[in-house]
Amino acid sequence: MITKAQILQWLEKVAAVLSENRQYLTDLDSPIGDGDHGINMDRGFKKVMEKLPSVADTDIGNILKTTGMTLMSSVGGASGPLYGTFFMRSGMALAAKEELDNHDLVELLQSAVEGIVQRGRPQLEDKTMYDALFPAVEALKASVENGDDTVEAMQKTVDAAEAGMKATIPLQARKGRASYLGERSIGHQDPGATSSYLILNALLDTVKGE
Amino acid sequence: MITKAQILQWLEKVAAVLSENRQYLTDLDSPIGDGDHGINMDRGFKKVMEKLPSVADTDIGNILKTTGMTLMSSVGGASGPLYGTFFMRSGMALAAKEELDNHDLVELLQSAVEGIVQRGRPQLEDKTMYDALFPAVEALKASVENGDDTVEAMQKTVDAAEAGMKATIPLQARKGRASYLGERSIGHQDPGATSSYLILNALLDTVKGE
Amino acid sequence: MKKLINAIDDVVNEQLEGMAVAHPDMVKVHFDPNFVYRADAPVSGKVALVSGGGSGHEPMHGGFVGVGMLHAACPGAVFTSPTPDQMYEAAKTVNSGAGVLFLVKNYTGDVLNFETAAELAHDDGIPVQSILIDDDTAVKDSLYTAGRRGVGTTVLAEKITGGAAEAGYDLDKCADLCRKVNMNGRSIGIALTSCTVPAAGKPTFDLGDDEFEFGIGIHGEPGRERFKMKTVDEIAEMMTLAILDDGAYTRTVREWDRANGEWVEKQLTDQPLKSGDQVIAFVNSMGGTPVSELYALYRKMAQIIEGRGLSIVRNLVGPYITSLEMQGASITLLKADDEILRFWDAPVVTPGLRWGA
Amino acid sequence: MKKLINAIDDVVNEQLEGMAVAHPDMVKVHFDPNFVYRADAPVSGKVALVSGGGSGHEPMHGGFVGVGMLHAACPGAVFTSPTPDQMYEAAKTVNSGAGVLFLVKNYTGDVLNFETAAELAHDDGIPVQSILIDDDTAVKDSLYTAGRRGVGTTVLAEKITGGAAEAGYDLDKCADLCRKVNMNGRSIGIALTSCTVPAAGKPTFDLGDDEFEFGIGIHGEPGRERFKMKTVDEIAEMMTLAILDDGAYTRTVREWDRANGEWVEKQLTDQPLKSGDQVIAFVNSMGGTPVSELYALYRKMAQIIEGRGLSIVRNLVGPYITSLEMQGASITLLKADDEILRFWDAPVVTPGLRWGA
Ligand SMILES: Nc1ncnc2c1ncn2[C@@H]1O[C@H](COP(=O)(O)OP(=O)(O)O)[C@@H](O)[C@H]1O
Ligand SMILES: Nc1ncnc2c1ncn2[C@@H]1O[C@H](COP(=O)(O)OP(=O)(O)O)[C@@H](O)[C@H]1O
Ligand SMILES: [Mg+2]
Ligand SMILES: [Mg+2]
Ligand SMILES: [Mg+2]
Ligand SMILES: [Mg+2]
Repeated sequence: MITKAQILQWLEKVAAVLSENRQYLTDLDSPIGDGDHGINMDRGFKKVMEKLPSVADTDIGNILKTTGMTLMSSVGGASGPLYGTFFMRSGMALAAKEELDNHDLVELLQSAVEGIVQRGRPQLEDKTMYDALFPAVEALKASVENGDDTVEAMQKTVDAAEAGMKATIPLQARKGRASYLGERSIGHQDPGATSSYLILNALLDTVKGE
Repeated sequence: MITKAQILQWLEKVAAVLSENRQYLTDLDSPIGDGDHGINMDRGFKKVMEKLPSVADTDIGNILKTTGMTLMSSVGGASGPLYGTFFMRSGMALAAKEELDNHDLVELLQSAVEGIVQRGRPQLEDKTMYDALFPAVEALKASVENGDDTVEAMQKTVDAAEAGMKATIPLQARKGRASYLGERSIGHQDPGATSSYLILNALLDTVKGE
Repeated sequence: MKKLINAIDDVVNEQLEGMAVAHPDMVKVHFDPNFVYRADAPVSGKVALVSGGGSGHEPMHGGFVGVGMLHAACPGAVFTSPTPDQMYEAAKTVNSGAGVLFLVKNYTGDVLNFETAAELAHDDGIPVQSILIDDDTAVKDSLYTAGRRGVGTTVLAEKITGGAAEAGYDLDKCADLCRKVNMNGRSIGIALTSCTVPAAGKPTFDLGDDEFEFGIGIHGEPGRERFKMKTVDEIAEMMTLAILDDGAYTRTVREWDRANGEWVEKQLTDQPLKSGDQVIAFVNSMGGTPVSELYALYRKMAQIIEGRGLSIVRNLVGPYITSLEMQGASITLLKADDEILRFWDAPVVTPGLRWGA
Repeated sequence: MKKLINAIDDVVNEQLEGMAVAHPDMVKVHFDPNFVYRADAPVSGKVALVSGGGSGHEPMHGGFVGVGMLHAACPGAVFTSPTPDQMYEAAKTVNSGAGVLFLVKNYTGDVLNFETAAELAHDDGIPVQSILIDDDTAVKDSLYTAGRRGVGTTVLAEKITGGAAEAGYDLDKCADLCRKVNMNGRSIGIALTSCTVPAAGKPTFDLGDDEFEFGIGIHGEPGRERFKMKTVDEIAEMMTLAILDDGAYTRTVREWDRANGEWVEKQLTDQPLKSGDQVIAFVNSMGGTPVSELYALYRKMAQIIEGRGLSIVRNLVGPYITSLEMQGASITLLKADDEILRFWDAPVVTPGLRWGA
């Protein structure tokens, strides 16, 4: 079970983690992008933190949807609409929910990632956030079907995301700014895949009660 | 007596002297001007050298007038019309002459300098070429009235010009680009006064047969 | 970094304020969300043209808002794409009922944000279409990249499509014309210096005193290749041939299906320029290169083009799509037909481009 | 030095060639002596406006040749005044019989060469007059200097007087209007960077990364004073107040007496700007500063001007009178009356300035 309070904690953790990693994400974006991913994400989640109080006592669906709409209008760049869609879609999928069981959790992540696919049309190994998110969803589904509890399920999800993130290093980018660098994009970890990992890891910490 | 051949020699000497002193005049123009006086004068007299052969066997008046017109259309800047007028006026004053006696010589320099006054309206101590040329004319007139021969007369003329040139050093410029520097123009020798001295000195060398 | 700016966070807003007070007869500026729009918007019966992108390319896009060109422009932060709420609010403001055409430069960020805005506008019952500009021949393939970037052709497409909208073209005809202009336009850019994004405070790349970058975009990204400095004649030849010798280019773009409210993919292929073609030649400064140098570039470019049997029937020379204060230039050649020329020649009254009225 | 040029000796001629091929509908270029002239010159019955000066200020002057502005422009070498034969030949080419007005920026070299040309034209039976532009408030007195330099007001005077000539003003009325515009116009300039004259190969002055020059001319000459870098608001205030607080200015100029064929001296005094005045505000880039930064400057300048009770009734923002690639800006404020506004608003069709047609 994931409570609404935990969802709010998660989003606060994400905001904290992204501002801690603002420089790190920006540095990852510099050699293969335009060096603003950390700035974009930090700006977006700071806005989310301003917005949340006003919707804190509505349902989980609305909280996530509001998060998505806020990111959408404050992040900009490629990641803005992508993460905006991520949270808006998960919110729509969980309309009126006050708490989430493991199948709701699958719903959350699956519809979120489907949204990213529709928006950005990434394919596996394009060297994008999708390379971290796709294996994460698969792992979550398997784990839940397997009857694991929430912490176990999220642990496997995050492990898969982290592996996917690291796997972007040897890839040549075929989407986003990095793709213009051709072979010069090889050898760098994708910033978006990294922020995706951090976001999921923050949820793991939350359910672990850390 | 100054022969037409000597007038031609003079102009050739001037061309030679100005190209030797191209950098020197430009360096003088840098701190208090725009660092192009040597370039301007050298460019102008090179053109004169190209033009002269075509008029070499016309009269002295026409040779000087042609020199002036050539400088006028090739030097540019402030000194172009000034030296252009210098030679055009002297040429007009000596129309049809095949040789010059000392009174013709006074005519030459006096009308040349009158031309410069009309064109540039310099006053004494404005820190311009006029500060070298005015005392030179006065010295020439006195010496000729005094019955000196051409070499003596030109020697006194050049001495006066040199003194006038040196006297520009402590002056604050009130004409030309240098004037915008106000007091910062003090302590520098005026490039135009310097080129005027060089031009007269070349005539002295000529009459001395050097 | 030395610039005529105040606090870094205020740069874009203050520049927009300045433009608003300088040209109240032509444009108005809406803040939060930010967009520049025609002082007389909405223009009844006319399709509204909306573009936008990161700031730092001035006069594009805000400077092209006015009669005969854009109805609204949405500026993001410097070199960062704007957000969907900007385009959505702009669309609502300028839509007269005849619909809104989004003119989008092909950068992932711009594309995704404009697509989201198009969906929001559609849900609001606004007839909307979106056309992509992807004309940068410095990007070779579209299969393994995000595709050719949108550069110089954007300015020409905004002018020509804007003229058609003014003339009463409906939404689909505006979209068709805009698509044609993009298919007919090809560009290449070079940089003699980098540029400094205010928020970064230092140049986005380093370039030696004796080097230049060939095949740059418009965001201070390094180019395709770096060379020792050459004469303008040599550079003009490299640039002009990069366009003239560029082959057919195929890519898949997404356009909006209003009937079914979904994106449909279209495969588009445009053909190389060839002898006999009439072109509009656009020689652009990246911001810091004075127009005098552009004329030296134009001189040699024109010789090469005419030598290849093409003819320049119109031209534009100056700083129109820039990268802040970068020194450099770009060349865009647009194959022109009667329809394109008719709307190129049509009156335009904007802060950045004006003729015919 | 990195520029889009070939051999240094060819820079000006090749740029002129480029402009000629780019704008054959507007201008023609004559070489040796060099001058740019209206494609349709001479324009029968109309007074011909001729200006000129050193190159490096593009689009001024050659870019302002065309309908409603200059009839001819005589470019010298970079930052070096042109020679009398250029103005003389240009005058002969564009004179329709209605006479020729020389518009001369106040630099000794320009003045002396134009004066000589005026005499040559007069001897040829061409009705000629010559008006001096001396509007640079950075130069304080005229008694101990060559007087205020001609800067930004030149562009406005060429536009306004050109409009009057197009409208059929005779030579004396054109001269009177041009003189009035000069008397009503005041300017101040700043530099963030120096500029490099091709022949020199290195910047004409050195400026620290944290400094700017205040009170510069347009030839890369150092300014009146050097300051640590400030915000655009502070710089806008320094510049605007330098103009608004500038007192009455008296100087003696020479104009041509056609009846007696001689120069006559005139003492002219112009009055400070004051509350209630209507002004044309011209915010100019020195070449390397992008228009986006000019709008930030415009924003604060406008606040100060309105705060002083003056009103901006027209404006011009962009790179129009430049110093090669120098980063910096100038502000010109021109007190406007109905006559001035009428000809400011009149159509102009030149490579560098265009509206109304
Ligand atoms: N088409 C796409 N689909 C999915 N993710 C993408 C796509 N394009 C880019 N991304 C992700 O966006 C990240 C870059 O985000 P960001 O730097 O904020 O935007 P921008 O590239 O516009 O500056 C990349 O690291 C990549 O993970
Ligand atoms: N009004 C004037 N009358 C006489 N001589 C002048 C005047 N103005 C400038 N000069 C002379 O011209 C010289 C500068 O010539 P030059 O450097 O060739 O022209 P510019 O100043 O246009 O670059 C000065 O050193 C001075 O002697
Ligand atoms: Mg980025
Ligand atoms: Mg000089
Ligand atoms: Mg000079
Ligand atoms: Mg970005």
